[in-house]
Amino acid sequence: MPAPQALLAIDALGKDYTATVLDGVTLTLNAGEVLALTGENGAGKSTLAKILCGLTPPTRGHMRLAGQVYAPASRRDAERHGLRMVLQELGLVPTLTVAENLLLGRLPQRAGWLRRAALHSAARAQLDRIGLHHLDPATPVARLGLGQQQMLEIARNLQDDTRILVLDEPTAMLTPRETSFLFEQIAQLTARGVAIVYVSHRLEELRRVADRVAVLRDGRLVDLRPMAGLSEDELVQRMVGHSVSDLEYRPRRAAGPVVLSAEGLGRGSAVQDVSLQLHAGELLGIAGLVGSGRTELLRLLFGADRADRGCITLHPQDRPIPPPIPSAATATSAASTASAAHDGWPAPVAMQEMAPPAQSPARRQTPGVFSSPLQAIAAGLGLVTEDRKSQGLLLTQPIRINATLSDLGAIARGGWLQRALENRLVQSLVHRLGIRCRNAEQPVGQLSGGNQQKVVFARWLHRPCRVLLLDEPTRGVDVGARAELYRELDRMAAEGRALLMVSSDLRELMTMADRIGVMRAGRLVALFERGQWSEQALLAAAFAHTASNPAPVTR
Amino acid sequence: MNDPAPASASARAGTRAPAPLWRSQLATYLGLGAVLAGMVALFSSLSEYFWSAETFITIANEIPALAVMAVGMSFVLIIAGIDLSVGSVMALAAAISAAAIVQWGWTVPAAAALALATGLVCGTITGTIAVAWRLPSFIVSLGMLEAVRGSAYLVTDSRTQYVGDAISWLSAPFLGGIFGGISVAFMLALLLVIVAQLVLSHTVFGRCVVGIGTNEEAMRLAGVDPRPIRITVFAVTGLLAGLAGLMQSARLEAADPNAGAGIELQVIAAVVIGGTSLMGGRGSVVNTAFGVLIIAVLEAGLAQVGASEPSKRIITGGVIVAAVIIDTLRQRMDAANR
Amino acid sequence: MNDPAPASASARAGTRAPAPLWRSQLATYLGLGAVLAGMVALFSSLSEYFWSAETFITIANEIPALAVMAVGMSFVLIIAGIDLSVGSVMALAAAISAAAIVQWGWTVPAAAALALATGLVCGTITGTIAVAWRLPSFIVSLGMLEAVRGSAYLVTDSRTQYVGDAISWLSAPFLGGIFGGISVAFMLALLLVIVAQLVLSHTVFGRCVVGIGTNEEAMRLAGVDPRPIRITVFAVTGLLAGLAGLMQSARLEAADPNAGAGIELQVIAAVVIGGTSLMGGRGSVVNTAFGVLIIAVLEAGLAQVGASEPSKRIITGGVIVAAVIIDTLRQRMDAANR
Amino acid sequence: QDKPKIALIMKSLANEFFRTMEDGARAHQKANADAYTLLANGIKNETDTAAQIKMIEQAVAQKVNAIVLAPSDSKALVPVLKSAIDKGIIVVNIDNRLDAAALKEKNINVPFVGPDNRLGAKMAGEYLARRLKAGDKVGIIEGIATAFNGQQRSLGHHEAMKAAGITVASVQSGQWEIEKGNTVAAGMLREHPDLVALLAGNDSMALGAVAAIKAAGKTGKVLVVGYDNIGAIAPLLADGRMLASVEQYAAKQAVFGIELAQKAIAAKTPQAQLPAVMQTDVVLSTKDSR
Ligand SMILES: Nc1ncnc2c1ncn2[C@@H]1O[C@H](COP(=O)(O)OP(=O)(O)OP(=O)(O)O)[C@@H](O)[C@H]1O
Ligand SMILES: Nc1ncnc2c1ncn2[C@@H]1O[C@H](COP(=O)(O)OP(=O)(O)OP(=O)(O)O)[C@@H](O)[C@H]1O
Ligand SMILES: [Mg+2]
Ligand SMILES: [Mg+2]
Repeated sequence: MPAPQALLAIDALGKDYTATVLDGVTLTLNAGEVLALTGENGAGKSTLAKILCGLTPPTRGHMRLAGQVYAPASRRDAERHGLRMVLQELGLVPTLTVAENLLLGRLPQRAGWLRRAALHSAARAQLDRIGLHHLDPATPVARLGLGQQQMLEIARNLQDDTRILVLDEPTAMLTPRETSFLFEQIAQLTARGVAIVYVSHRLEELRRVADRVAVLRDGRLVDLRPMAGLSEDELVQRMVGHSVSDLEYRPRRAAGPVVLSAEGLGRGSAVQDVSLQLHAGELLGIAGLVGSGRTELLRLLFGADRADRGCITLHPQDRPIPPPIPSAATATSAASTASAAHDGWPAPVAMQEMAPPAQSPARRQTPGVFSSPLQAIAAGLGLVTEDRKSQGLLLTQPIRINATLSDLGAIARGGWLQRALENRLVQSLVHRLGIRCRNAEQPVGQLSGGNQQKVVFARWLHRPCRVLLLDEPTRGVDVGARAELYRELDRMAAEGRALLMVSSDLRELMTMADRIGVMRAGRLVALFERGQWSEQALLAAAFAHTASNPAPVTR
Repeated sequence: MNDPAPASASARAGTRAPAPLWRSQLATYLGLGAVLAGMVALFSSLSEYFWSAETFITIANEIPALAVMAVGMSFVLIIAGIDLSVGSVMALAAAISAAAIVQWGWTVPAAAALALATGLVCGTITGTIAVAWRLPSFIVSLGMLEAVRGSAYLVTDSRTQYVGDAISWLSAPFLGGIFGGISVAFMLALLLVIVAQLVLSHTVFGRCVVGIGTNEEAMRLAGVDPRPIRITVFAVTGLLAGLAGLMQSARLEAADPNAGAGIELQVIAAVVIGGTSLMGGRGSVVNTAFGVLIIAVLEAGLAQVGASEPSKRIITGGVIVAAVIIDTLRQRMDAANR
Repeated sequence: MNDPAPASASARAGTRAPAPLWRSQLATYLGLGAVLAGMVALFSSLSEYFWSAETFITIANEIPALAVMAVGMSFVLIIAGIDLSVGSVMALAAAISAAAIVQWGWTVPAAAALALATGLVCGTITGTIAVAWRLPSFIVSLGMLEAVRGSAYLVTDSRTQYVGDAISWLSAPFLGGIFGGISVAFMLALLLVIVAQLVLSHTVFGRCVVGIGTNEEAMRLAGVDPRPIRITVFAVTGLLAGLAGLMQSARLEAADPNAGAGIELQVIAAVVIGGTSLMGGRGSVVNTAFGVLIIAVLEAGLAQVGASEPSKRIITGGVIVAAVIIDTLRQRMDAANR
Repeated sequence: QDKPKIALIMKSLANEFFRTMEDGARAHQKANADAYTLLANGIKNETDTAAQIKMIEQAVAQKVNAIVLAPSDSKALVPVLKSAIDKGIIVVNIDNRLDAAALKEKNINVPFVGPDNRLGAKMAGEYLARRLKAGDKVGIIEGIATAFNGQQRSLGHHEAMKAAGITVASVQSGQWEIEKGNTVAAGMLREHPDLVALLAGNDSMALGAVAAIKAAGKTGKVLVVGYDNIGAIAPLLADGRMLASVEQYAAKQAVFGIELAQKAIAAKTPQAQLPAVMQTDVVLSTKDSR
């Protein structure tokens, strides 16, 4: 069992913010092992990781590194001791280049002057390690997709002097290809004797990499045992306190009429000639590699970016969408938004005609696409954004304000906000999704990552939209809460909404989707029906270089 | 499907009830209130007549123009913009209404409406240009500062226009003086502060302003078009600057085309002292009013004490910074205790 | 699984090879260059003598002070700060050096060093207060604006100090006039612009400035302490304002304690016209120099044409906004073509 | 019985002219320390009328016996003075004369103690004209166009030039500032290469003009006159880079005003019976007069 000399020994570590978020955590970490750290959202995983790497001091307890007392004063200090961390939230500087970001804090210099050649070759080497051969080190980070940014964040911390590497949900945004690059690196590191702390909600990954697993619940270490022989069910049981069955076999949902269809949608080279149809009551999944244009596609459908070409058509529907949270919404939303949705559409119309007449005729508008999210929302669409930090949340504002953002009409009368109504609505959302917080007035920025994601989701839960676009909706969400989100999605589908979900987690797609489309290099290259797919086939479609794959099957 | 386990649900969901809203609200006024009280105490000890109803009434009647502009500026800063043109707009509105009364023989209500309309138009132009080309409002309003000032010179032929007491009812005692000599303008400014605070914290519009100031892209994706809201904020600020111009000429009985030169920094200072962030997304109109009071009391006190010009400047600079430091420290203490 | 497909890889990383760096750099100057050329052409057609070496040399000799302060301000804005005190610091530095030469009989180099030191100290104070209490630099520098101006009055007893030609070598023709009458000060400013641009884009310090302006938290987490960098930026800006003060008194042979009142807005305008964002993280010193040129040519041209004060103001306002619009449109076109 | 309290409210104390005025007043108060107490105040910049009104209101709130005022605006200050007078406070106007029509409309009498700016400027202009010949071209750099004394000085300059048959080629505002004066002067010199003289509304702008002349390489070829006779121009007058300035005895103006107020308080003269005007001296200051 564990070597006599543990690399890192943690003793009775505790952390209080206003509440206690970590208490009495005692564990050891051995050289060359991968310790998985798991637990529900807000269990304290990131907090523990941050303490290890000097980002925040513990309130109680102490640590020993190779026998020496270890109390890092800063991240810098921790890095000097060889502890590095990939943060859950991206910490890149978008205005700097890839190379500069990779070597931030230790840029090669001579008397203060940057040595660009050295910088780029060092960056090149680091990028190569993690499979980003094609990325130009001089590209500004602002131009990269989130997944690539996540890869950068990892690359940045793959250093030779590392003794312990903490990875806080590194794969939340990654697809299998990137994930396998990462795992290769992990294998190399552990072979060198580096210890890895691996935080993740993807249980199948833990099985692949971890030697031991530690489970946190409510800030306490509830379990610590070897991974070998542990079944997923047992793990979930320990994390959540009860078992969650999200792996059940599900039959294909009965697809209703077409709600929305897109024809030849495209923008630049990021998205090319995408045609798809969304049916009421079913969930269409989109798989693809990082940077394959999935996010771009959703943004085009939603009018967040303007499509260069193509056309979106909305079809009428007889069955009205009921307001999802009757307790709060019935009283109010009738006046404003709900009514629009209840009336339904008169006939299949191209977006052009759907556009409110107020649109100035002078503005050039590609026929048949949404020119702004406002239009899309008015037409009954919703989007759960991928990058919650920059596009989803008002980080400094309370949960209350964030959760009600997309349907202010529902909590206002004559332009005046009804505080009581809002509080009730928010309370019900917080309960329904199990958002772990002090109270609804807590700024979202203080929540754990998974809970932030739930707030973004909550926003679309109470709005009666017909088509919900979801971009990595379960990013960083724990199994228990994931099951709750899935339950909500099921309910939405049952209500007759059309759902379009992008996810990098193939298992999730295979569980939830009725059809799965695969994108590659901006094109929708394949479309599988439930029952026709296999993990193998999906991956093959995502990776293939040639167009010899099955042509898109559009019904 | 099945119920979430009750235990885990309660553990996850909000546990503690939030402190009553009014209490946390009140607490935010403590820091600035203390600064203000300290200043009043100091000046009262330095100058024989400072602690008198007359002094306070005088101060009260001096602040409406500044207060009204600061209300508008609060919204502008919260939406992460800035408006440097308020001083010029104020002068132009005063000048145009004076010209309307004196030269063109308009009735007073018509001239007053014209002043407000002038402000509204100026603000709308600033907002529209900034929004249409997505330019920083700093530079657009700087351009407006120059152009509008030029227009004010043009309208008045660079001469102060004597208006007389046509609109002096604005600066006359409120309700014939039942509140001492407190003027109508002061009451109007007070009303505006209250209404603006309510709009900011209790309307959809206010919520959108805060949201856009915090993260415009997130608001856009949540289905709020930021453009009309931005324009409205600038338009209203222009309107309020126009009102300030009216108040000013009611008090001076004259419209000076140089009026309000450089006042934009004072207005912004008042708002920032009140804790509104220049980066947007955070602010309170009531706190802005405190900021206005601090600036006004400081100015009045220094004048009564008869401080020399250099010491006036040095003290003013010091107090501005000190006020913000004290308020910041208090806020941090407050945040730590929550 | 291991080899990334060449086709998909190139699609992902942006298909086209990026244009050579120098070309895209040069392209960013196009918009402002066009505005500048347009202005020169216009004034040349309006005024017989505008298109002459004399005019350009005069303009060149008028801009060093503004340019030097704008260089510092570029860094301040890129780091997402603002410094309103540059005008006051310039006046104080000029006043102190004048007093040193005239009243205390110091040698010229000693007095010049004193002026620079004064600027450095003022900037350091601003930066340190802002950093220590995490206050918005807007309000700290506004406080400094007042306090430093007061000190300038104190030092000069509110009187203009006659300096004479003690330091006029700064404004004398460079190398005895081999570049026509281009002054030493201009050459110094030019050198500074080049060095500052290199520092911004080619040193670790410059990259940290950009990074802190974009995402301070990320820099902190990457192990860069933003505080000394912030303070340095303000300190250097103070130093440069001190240098501007020296240049000014060399040219005017007098130190006026009221000098540079309101110049901060002009300096910021120059920087923003040059495309630097007030929100931080983006900017270029060379573009700032274009902004300075635009402002200087405009002022000189209007003075030469003999425009009336109102029309001067209106035109100035219009040109500032138009320049930024043109530059923005050009940038967007550029971004769309990439 | 307390000593009477007199408030002296000036324009910008950052302006040398008013600093001198303040010094004169303070010296006078020191010499008569048991006769009255003095409260001297100035505004931040010369055009901040609103601030000056606040100072008057503060003075009234402090129950001063008299106010001696150098108004920043000749019309806008009248209403607030009327309310001060109604409270029994003696008001004396110095430096910049209040608008007669506005005073009449408010039906008050405010004695003016001060110089005739127009006369002073005319004197400087006439002195300059003697070195020029008819048909020569000159430029005028005015102060802030809205300021009454600025307007008066410009008028004086124009009058003198017209009388001598000299052409005024350009009139621009230098905003009372050295730097703006410099820019404007430089522009005029380029546009009118045959300019032989510049008439500045104050000495700061004259200093800027001298620097512009030097920069254009025309030292000695273009004459400059200023106004106010501030200390900094003494060397320029001495070596001929400036031809003349106008001395209007800033220190004395305040003192005369204060003395008038003192007398009125002592004799309990009602405001309405105070003399309307007390003209103070304006004297040309040249190389020889120093
Ligand atoms: N700065 C802070 N101030 C107050 N509370 C905080 C702060 N940071 C974290 N918390 C709280 O501490 C708890 C633990 O958060 P932590 O980020 O460690 O959770 P986690 O286990 O990483 O969750 P997730 O899986 O969602 O990332 C949460 O309830 C969170 O709200
Ligand atoms: N603003 C931009 N400028 C240039 N290229 C961009 C921009 N935004 C995205 N791209 C590129 O467009 C392609 C599609 O990106 P997108 O974000 O849609 O992919 P994705 O499949 O959602 O991947 P990710 O997981 O990274 O979000 C990528 O190659 C990305 O680098
Ligand atoms: Mg976490
Ligand atoms: Mg994506």
